[in-house]
Amino acid sequence: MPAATFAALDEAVAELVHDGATVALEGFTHLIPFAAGHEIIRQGRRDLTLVRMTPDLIYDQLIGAGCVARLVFSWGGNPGVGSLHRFRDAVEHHWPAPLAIEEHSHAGMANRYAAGAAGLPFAVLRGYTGTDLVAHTSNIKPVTCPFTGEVLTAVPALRPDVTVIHAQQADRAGNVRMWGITGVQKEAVLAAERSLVTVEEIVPEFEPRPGAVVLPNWVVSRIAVVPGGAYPSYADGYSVRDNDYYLAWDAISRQRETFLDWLAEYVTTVGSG
Amino acid sequence: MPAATFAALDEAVAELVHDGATVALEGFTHLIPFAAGHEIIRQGRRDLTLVRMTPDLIYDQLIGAGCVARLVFSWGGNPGVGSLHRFRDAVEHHWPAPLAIEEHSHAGMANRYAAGAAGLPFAVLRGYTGTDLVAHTSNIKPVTCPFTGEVLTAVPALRPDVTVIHAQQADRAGNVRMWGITGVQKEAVLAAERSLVTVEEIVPEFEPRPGAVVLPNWVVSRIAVVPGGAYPSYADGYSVRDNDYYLAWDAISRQRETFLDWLAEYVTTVGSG
Amino acid sequence: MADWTSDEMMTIAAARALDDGAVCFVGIGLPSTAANLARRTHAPNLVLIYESGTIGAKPDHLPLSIGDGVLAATADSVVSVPEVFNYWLQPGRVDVGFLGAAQLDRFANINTTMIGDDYAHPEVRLPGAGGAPEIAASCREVFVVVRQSRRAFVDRVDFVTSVGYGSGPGDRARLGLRGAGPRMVITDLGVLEPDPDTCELVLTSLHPGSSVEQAEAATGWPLRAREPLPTTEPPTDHELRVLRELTKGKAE
Amino acid sequence: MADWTSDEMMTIAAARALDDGAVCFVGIGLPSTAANLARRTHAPNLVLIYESGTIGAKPDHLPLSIGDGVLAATADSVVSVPEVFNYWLQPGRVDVGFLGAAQLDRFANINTTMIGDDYAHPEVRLPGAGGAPEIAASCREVFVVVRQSRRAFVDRVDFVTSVGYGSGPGDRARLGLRGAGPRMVITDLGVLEPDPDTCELVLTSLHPGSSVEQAEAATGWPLRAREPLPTTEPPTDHELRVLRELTKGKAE
Repeated sequence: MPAATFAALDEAVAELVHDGATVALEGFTHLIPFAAGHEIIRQGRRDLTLVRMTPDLIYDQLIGAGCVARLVFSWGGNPGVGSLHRFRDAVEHHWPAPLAIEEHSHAGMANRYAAGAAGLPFAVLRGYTGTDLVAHTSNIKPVTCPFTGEVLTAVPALRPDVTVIHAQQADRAGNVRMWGITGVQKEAVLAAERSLVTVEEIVPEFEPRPGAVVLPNWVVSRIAVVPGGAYPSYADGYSVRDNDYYLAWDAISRQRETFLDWLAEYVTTVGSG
Repeated sequence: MPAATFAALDEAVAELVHDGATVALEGFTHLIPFAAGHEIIRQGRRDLTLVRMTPDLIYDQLIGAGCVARLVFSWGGNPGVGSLHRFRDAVEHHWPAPLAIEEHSHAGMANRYAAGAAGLPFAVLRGYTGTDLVAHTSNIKPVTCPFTGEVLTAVPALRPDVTVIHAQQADRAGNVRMWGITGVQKEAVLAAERSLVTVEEIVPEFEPRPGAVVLPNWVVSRIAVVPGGAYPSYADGYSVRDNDYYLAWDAISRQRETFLDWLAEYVTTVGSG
Repeated sequence: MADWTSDEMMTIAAARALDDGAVCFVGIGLPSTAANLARRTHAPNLVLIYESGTIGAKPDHLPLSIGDGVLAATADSVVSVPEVFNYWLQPGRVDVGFLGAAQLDRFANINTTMIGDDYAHPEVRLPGAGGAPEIAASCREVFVVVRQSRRAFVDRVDFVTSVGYGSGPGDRARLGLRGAGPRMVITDLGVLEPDPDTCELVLTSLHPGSSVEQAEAATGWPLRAREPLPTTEPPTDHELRVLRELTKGKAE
Repeated sequence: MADWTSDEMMTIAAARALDDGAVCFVGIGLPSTAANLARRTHAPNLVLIYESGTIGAKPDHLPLSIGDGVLAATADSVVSVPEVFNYWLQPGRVDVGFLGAAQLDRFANINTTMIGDDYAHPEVRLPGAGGAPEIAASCREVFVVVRQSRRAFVDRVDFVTSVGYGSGPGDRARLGLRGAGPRMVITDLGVLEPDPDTCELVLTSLHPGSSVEQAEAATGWPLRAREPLPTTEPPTDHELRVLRELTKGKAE
């Protein structure tokens, strides 16, 4: 297997993220790859299918910036704060473009990634039963246990063209390490055709660390060193979550004008560093 | 949920392991609960269905001692050495009693435990296809993906009456911690009705430790402190594998007489200490 | 009345519903506040599981999100998100699922998806399901904490995100849902519980300072009340002090 | 001949088959010895995965079992057994599966289950499947290392534990097996490879000191040999020295 190579963020995004692609930027509150998301906005990508359990501010920004045609998700709020206004504006008023949505439960999304990582076409769970979620997508179906006859729920594997995550560290060989809440990132990387990992830093070797998850270099495509690349999310051991940013986002994103001002000031006119 | 309680090994085995029960003693080369297995022999349990990926010496001993009516397994050898002679004698010559077997692949067994841990009646995998394993059990069946029509393999969940494992540490509250190769033990405990964990020691609190798996006290039934309880297997951080014992077992177990002598000298007449 | 708010009463009543030693799958917001209050008052051995994969989290301050660092740092175990749903929630080993709601109906079905009659053109787009459908399905019992209002308490939810009692008795069994469903809905006015025969939510306790008329006015179906209707014990000084320490500088 | 044994030649030939940088799922015994030899000679970046869940293990001595402590201590990552099979082996991301065999047939099917015609009454009960069926199914290609003898090399295995080419061309595709199957069988006498048209194992290299007649006598089907038949390069001093260091005090 070819091993991961290092690249600048803008080069890696240009290489891996194409118009119309299915892209998953994962990170469950912790380690959200904001810098990579902003680079996707800067490069003007369009018609993306974005996949993510919790769209969070990062997808609110990508949606508002007009990059997204379709969203596959399970919880689209501003955690602890309220609505994602750009997401709502797109769903409710089709601004800046109509947004097709496919929504699931967390359990369903997690299992869809896990099936992708496991090379299976579908996953089985006890889920969705009796909910109205089932009526709005063909991606939730019944499946019968061949031993007991019990009917359970099946969801198809997720296989993103590219998964993007942020991790704390890479070593020089391109192995990647993260710790703390690591969510569904291992599955999202293993399920994808290709992957981009932004990291806080390159270390000579990984010191022993409790709770660490290592992705060997042969399952990662590109690594870009982007210190603070998860901001305003956080990287345990490097930074803390900027809860004030999440609170402030409510006002910034509520109106299209203030959002566009923010976009111009903090994303579009900024270099990729 | 009731939290784990501490007990002496003989009391815990007497309470949890009954004649005719389905029992899984797990531990993948590392952390094999030999002391608990020997206690089951001493208590004269009969007609057990034993479940284990790699029967190893521990099940060779239980089989030779006449505790076992049925074995569910995936690899029954002496690792790096050769045959399990007591297992072979039971299968080939029905000594000391006929042994019914149900055999799987490692992938199948691991998925069966995982399904049990997940509360699902079955697991899906790419496995067994084209092999003669399929013809010898009704516990391998096809299942069709409801999205792609692809046919995959289903195996039913394992749900042992009791799972027994050995771990390095418990804290005073009865949380259990193991590290190193932890195999399928988490799944085996979570899949079982009840569980017994033997541990090297009780510690006031868990110091940070890379690669550790913690089982909270509310998923464990009983804990018995048995230093060296994995011997001749090992407990990383406490002991090393006694490879000479595994080599010597080949000669001890080859003849019924030498096995019975060993049993009398090293198991039956020994207290559970 | 005493110097506490109806929101404080709600959170304290919700906290009291949690038994010491119970294992609780906690949604963020009101449920998390109540669960953390319980752990600091009468239920020090309450086990908190957050869907970020933190099992046995013991935060020393209220997390703003379910993925705050303090949850991982204080947890007995941090597992992946697939694992927390598959091995820990799904098998039914969690005692209590603790949820919020945007809309709730007389059969305790929960809507957190959208308001309106057309899914494709919602009047209000809500965040969506998150972990709630499977929490509501799989936990041994479910508590819901939600402010009571005519907007939130409707005869029939616009969208069933998480199933309570469906259309009434027998529906959970027919659907194969293994948990008992919502046993208690704690609001800023009182407590509602399902009628054992009809599964309809009935007012079973009124917080001090609230009236049945207030509760009726804040409910979109003809609300029945248990008779005699007990009054919730007011917050103790200790409960209030701990709650206020916990929420210092927090929205809720 | 030179001072090396046919077993040493076998292990060295097997090691040479592994490309540097390949990801290799390693069975215990002969395959593990060969894979570790490769990592210490021409393939320092060979990635070794053992079914105990150790990914990227770099043992400084030969493990006796697949669960030896040295594998976990030197691995890039230690994962659970379900994970190593589901996330790492099953999706087809492993380049080479490296297996042993008790019986092997002309279509490279592998038997590690039992010898005899009646499963219920085996003449010899072997250990069983272990990880082999899915290793043989899912790796991009499979190498088998096994001593050649009339007992081991049979026309048709008594029990198909792991599928090679089934009954011949097209069988793997019909079964939905995604890896290419056994590309090379390395023995103490030479190397066999499947004929691209018939899938039958054909002698494609003879180790120095062995003869075609010997190979034929040790094979339970009419063995065909490639013409002209190359001779395996003999072990270099370096290969021999490293192998002997590695196996010092070990059975194989």
